[in-house]
Amino acid sequence: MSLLERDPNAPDAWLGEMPITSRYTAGVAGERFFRAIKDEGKILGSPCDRCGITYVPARQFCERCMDELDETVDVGTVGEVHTFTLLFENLDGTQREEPEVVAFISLGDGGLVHKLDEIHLDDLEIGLLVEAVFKPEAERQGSILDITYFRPVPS
Amino acid sequence: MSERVAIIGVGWAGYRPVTPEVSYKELTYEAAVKAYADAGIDPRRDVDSFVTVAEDFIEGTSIFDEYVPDQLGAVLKPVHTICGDGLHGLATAHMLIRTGQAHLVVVEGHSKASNILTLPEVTAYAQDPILNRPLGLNTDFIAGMEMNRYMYETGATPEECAAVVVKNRRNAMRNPLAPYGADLTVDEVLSGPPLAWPLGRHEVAKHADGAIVMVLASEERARSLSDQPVWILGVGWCNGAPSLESREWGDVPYIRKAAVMAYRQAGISQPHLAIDVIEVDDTYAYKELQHLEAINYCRAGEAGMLTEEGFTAPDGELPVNVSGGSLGMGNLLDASGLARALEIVLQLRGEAGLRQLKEAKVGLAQSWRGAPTTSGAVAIMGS
Amino acid sequence: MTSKTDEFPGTPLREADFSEGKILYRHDEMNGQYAWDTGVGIGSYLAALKTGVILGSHCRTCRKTVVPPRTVCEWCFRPMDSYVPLLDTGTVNTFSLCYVTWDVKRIKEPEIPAVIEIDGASPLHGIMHKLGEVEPDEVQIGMRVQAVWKPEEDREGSITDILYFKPIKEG
Amino acid sequence: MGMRKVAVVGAGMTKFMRRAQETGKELSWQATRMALESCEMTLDDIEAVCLGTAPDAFDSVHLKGEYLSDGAGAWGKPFMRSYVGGGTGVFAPIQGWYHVASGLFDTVLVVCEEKMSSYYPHAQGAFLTIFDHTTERPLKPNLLWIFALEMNRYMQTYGISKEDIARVAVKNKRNAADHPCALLGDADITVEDVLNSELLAWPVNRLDVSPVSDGAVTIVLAAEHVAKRITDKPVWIQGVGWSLDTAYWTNRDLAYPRYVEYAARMAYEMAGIKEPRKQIHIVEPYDPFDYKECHHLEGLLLADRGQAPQLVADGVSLRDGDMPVCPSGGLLGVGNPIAAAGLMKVAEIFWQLRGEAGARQVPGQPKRGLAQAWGDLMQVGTVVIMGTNP
Repeated sequence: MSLLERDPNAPDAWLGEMPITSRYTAGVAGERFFRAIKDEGKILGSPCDRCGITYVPARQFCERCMDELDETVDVGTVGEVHTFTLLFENLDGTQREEPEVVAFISLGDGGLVHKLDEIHLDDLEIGLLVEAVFKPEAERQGSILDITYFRPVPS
Repeated sequence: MSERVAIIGVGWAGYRPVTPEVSYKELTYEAAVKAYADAGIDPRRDVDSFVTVAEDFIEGTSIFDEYVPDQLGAVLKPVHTICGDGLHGLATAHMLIRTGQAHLVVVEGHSKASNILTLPEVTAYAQDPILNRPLGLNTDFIAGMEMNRYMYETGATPEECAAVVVKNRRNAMRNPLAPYGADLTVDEVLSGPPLAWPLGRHEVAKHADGAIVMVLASEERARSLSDQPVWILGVGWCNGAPSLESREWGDVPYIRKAAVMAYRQAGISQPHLAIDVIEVDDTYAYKELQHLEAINYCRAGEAGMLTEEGFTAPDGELPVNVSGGSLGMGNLLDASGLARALEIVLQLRGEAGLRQLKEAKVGLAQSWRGAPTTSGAVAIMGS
Repeated sequence: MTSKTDEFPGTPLREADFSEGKILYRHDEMNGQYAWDTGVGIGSYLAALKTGVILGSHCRTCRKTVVPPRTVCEWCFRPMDSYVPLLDTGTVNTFSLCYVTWDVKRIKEPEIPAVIEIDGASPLHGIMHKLGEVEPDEVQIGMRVQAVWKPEEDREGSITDILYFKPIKEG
Repeated sequence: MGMRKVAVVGAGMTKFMRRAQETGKELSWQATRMALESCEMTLDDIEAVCLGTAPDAFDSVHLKGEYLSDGAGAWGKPFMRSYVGGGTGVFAPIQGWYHVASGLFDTVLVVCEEKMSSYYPHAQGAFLTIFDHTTERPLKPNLLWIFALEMNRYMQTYGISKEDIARVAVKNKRNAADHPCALLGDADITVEDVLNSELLAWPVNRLDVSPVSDGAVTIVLAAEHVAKRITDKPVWIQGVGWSLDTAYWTNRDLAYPRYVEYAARMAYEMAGIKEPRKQIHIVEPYDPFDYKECHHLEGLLLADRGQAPQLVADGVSLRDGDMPVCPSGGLLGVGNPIAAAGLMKVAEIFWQLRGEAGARQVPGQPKRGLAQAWGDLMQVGTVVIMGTNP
C-alpha cells in the first residue's frame, strides 16, 4: 500500500509498558461484606424483595430493578459446587504441572469464585457440598483471601 | 430517515500470527484503502462518519481514540470509538445511517495481538478488582468453568466440542486469509495439553494480527454506488450480568436476547429455514455450540450432535464457520466480529473462492467479547 | 430537579481514612508489556535518528513535508511520495517551564518541553522535545534552536538520541 | 423522511469527590437511580443503555465498560460504551441520541462515570500513556506539558495575559459555590488567589486546573411520543456534532481548536442555528483548564479569536450576564471526573432550561443551551445543543 520503503536498519519493535498502579476501595456494599468476613467469619447476601433474589456477595443495588439493597442476610458458609475447573495455567499463561482447583460455590442465589482444597479429584463433582475455611481471625484483612479456600463438608 | 442500510465495501489486511513489517496504523491503512476501492468512494470527500472498535489496554495506549483518524482518511470528521466488538461497531454505523444525518459510515477494527507481550495479565485486569483478581487466576478459568457447567446442563460431550476444532481448522485450509488451517482428528484435539479442564489448549483460538474495514451506506447511496449491496436485515446486541457471582454459568442469555432483537428486525421466526450461512464466535470450541443454541439454530444440547453429524460442515444443511472461525483464522480481539461479518459479506457476494457456498442469500454473524465479559452481538445480512 | 434535591449521593473519603484503616481497600498493579511494531514510516524514522538525521516524508498532492514520516497523507489520503531528510534545526513554536513531575512532585530546575518546528518541514510542522543549555527566563516562542545529539556510539534509534534542543547563538 | 426527535426527560448525579468510597459500579448506580426517579421511571421502562467513561487507566479496570455495565442499568439490555477521550461526557448523549433517532429504541439511559482515585498514587499517571508510544513517550512527557504548551501558544498568538485567563477560574469556582455536588466551589476566590497559587508548568498554576475527581451522572432520553407522556417539560436535543483532528498534534497550530469549530458547525446546521451568539442563551464549554473555556468559546464561534477572555472581563459570561458561561461552576469548580464532568454540563443545561437549577438558575428563562467537551491530544470536539422547543 505504501510507496515508501522500510529502512533495512529499522528496529522491528519498540518496547514499552502501561504502568497501571491501582488502589481500590471495597465500596459501600463491599465494606459490609468484607467486614463480616473479617470480624465475624460470616458470608453476607443482599435480598431484593422486588425480584425475590438474594445476591451473594452483598451488594448495594439490584442489577435487575436498580432498587437499593440495604438489608443483609447471613447465608452461612456452606455451599454447593455449581461448576469447577482444573486450571493448568498460571496468571502469565505458562503451563502448570499441578492444577489449581477453582470453583463457583453457590450461596443464596449467588455465590463465590474460590479455590478448593483438601479434596481428592475423584470426589470432585458438580453438586458437592463445600465449606469455607477462614484464616485465623487475627490474620484477616477484609479480603476475599480471608477465606483460604473451600473444602468438602465432612460427611 | 433511511430504513435500510447496506454494506457496500469491505477491506482487510492480515490475518497472520505476526505482522512485524507494518505498524498498526499501516495495517489499518491497507484494509481501509481496499474497502474504499471496493466501495468506489473517496473517504475525504464521501464519508460522513467513522466508527472504530478498540480498547486502551489492548493497544497499550490510554485514550487510543487519538490515533484513529489519520490512517482512515478521517481527519476533522466525526469519528468515535466504541469499546465493543466489531459487530457493535456495525450496529453503531447502522444506527447513525438510520438517523438520516449520515449516509456513508465507515467501521474499522484491528488486532495487533502479537504486540502485547503480557496479554493474559492484561486480560486479568478485566476481572473484578476486589472479588476476583486477588485470587490471581488466569482468566481462562472462566471458560473452563463455563464449559463444565454447559456440558453438565446440556449433556454435550468433550468429543462434540473437539469436533468443532476439527471442522473449523479444516475449513480454514480452504480460506487463504486463515493462518491456522490444519487437518486434525478429535483424538488429537483431546489429547493435547489441558488448559482449564475440561477445556484443552487445542480448543482455544490462537491470536492473530489483522485489520478489517467496512463501508456502510443508506439505501439511496447503496443503490447508486454498489452492484451488490449486502443489506443489514437486523442487528441486536445485549449484555448479561458482568459479575461472575450473578451470571449464569451454563448459558448465554445475552446472546439469546441479542439474537431475538436481530430476528425481530429481520422478520425471521425460523432461523434454520431462513438462514443459509452462519458465522459464530468460537474463541473456545464449546462456545460455538453454546452460541448456536443461543441463536436458536437448534435446541439446547443439540449443537454438538449436529456438529458430529456434519450438519454444520460446509456441505451440511446449515454451514457454520465456513471461514474457519476464530479457531482457524485467529482471534482478532475486538475485530473478531468483523471477521465473522466479513465472511458473510463474501459468501453473499459469491466471492468466497474455494469455500463459496451454493445458496448463500441470508447470513448471520455473531460475536462475543471474550472472558470475563457477558457482551455479545448478532447481525443478519441479506443479498 | 436539583432545586428539589437536598442530598446528593456519594461518600467522600479523606486520605486518612485509608492510612488509619477506617475503610477496606486493596492495591494492585498491572504487568502490561508491549512490543509495538514500528513498521515502515516510524521504523525508518528511528533508523534515521540513529544516524543523526530527523526524517520527514513528502506528499506531492498537498505539497507538504511532515514529521515524523508516515506512509499515507492524512489530508488527501494518497500514499506519501518520498522521504525527506530534514535539518536538525528549528524554531520554538511553543514551550512550557514545568516544575513538577507527572505525579505532581516539585522539581527545582524546570523541564522545558517545547514544540519545535523543524527546518525543512512545512510551516507549523514540528515535534515535541525538550530544550536545554538555556536559562528558563530566556526561552521565547520563535527562538531558533538546534538538536544536541547523543554521541554516535550511544544512539539506539530513538527520539532520545536527541538529548534536547539548544538555542542557536546569533552571529 | 423527517428525523425522530429526542428529548432529555430526567437527570441525576453524585457528588463530585476527590476520592469516593463507592466503587465505580456503585457510583454509576447512584446517578442512574436518581435519574430514573427524577422522571418516575423504572429500569423496565428503559430499552437500551449507553455508557461514557474515559481511560480504563483511571478506574484501573480493563474493559471497564463491561465492568460498570450493571451499575449503569445494562443487565439484559443492549449496551455500548462510546469513547472519545475527554470529549466522552458530551459524546455519550450523542450516542444516546442516535440510539433513539435511529428508531431502534424509544428510551435510553446515558450514564457517565469516572473513578480517578483508583489510579494510585496519582491519577495523572494515567496520562503518561496518552502520547505516541514510540515517538513521544520515551521523552517521559506529563499531562501538564501539553496543556501548558497549548496555553502558551494561545496567549502568545493573541497577546492574552494570565490575569485575563485567571478570571475564568474565579468565575467558575464562584459559580460552583452554589452547586451542591461541587468539590471546589469558592464564593470568595480572587484573581490574585489564582495567580499566586503554586506554579506547576508555566503558564499553568494550580488554580488554573480542575481537580481530579470521582463521580457519575446519568440522563434519560426518550423519543418524542414517549417524552411527552413522561414529562410536560422535555428538553429537546436540537443538534449534535463531533469532530476528530489528526493525531499529529505537533503538526498544526495549537492556538485555535478547529476541531471544535467543525463540531459546532455540524451541530448548528442540524439545529438550524445561523447566528449562534444570538441564538444560544447558556453555554457550558469544557473547562478542565481556565484557558480552555476561552479557547472553546472561540471554536464554538461564540467569541472572536483571541477575544473570549474579554467576555468575563465585561461580565457577559457571568451567571447574570447576556450569555452565561459555565453557570454550573464547570470542571474548575464542580470537579472533573472526566466523562461524568462532560455529562454534568448536559445535565446543567437540562436543569437550567427547565428552571430547576436552584441557586444557580440563570435569569430570563433561557430557551436554548449548548454543552461542549474536548478531548484527546488537543484533538476532539463534541457539541450538544438543547432547547425547550423540539
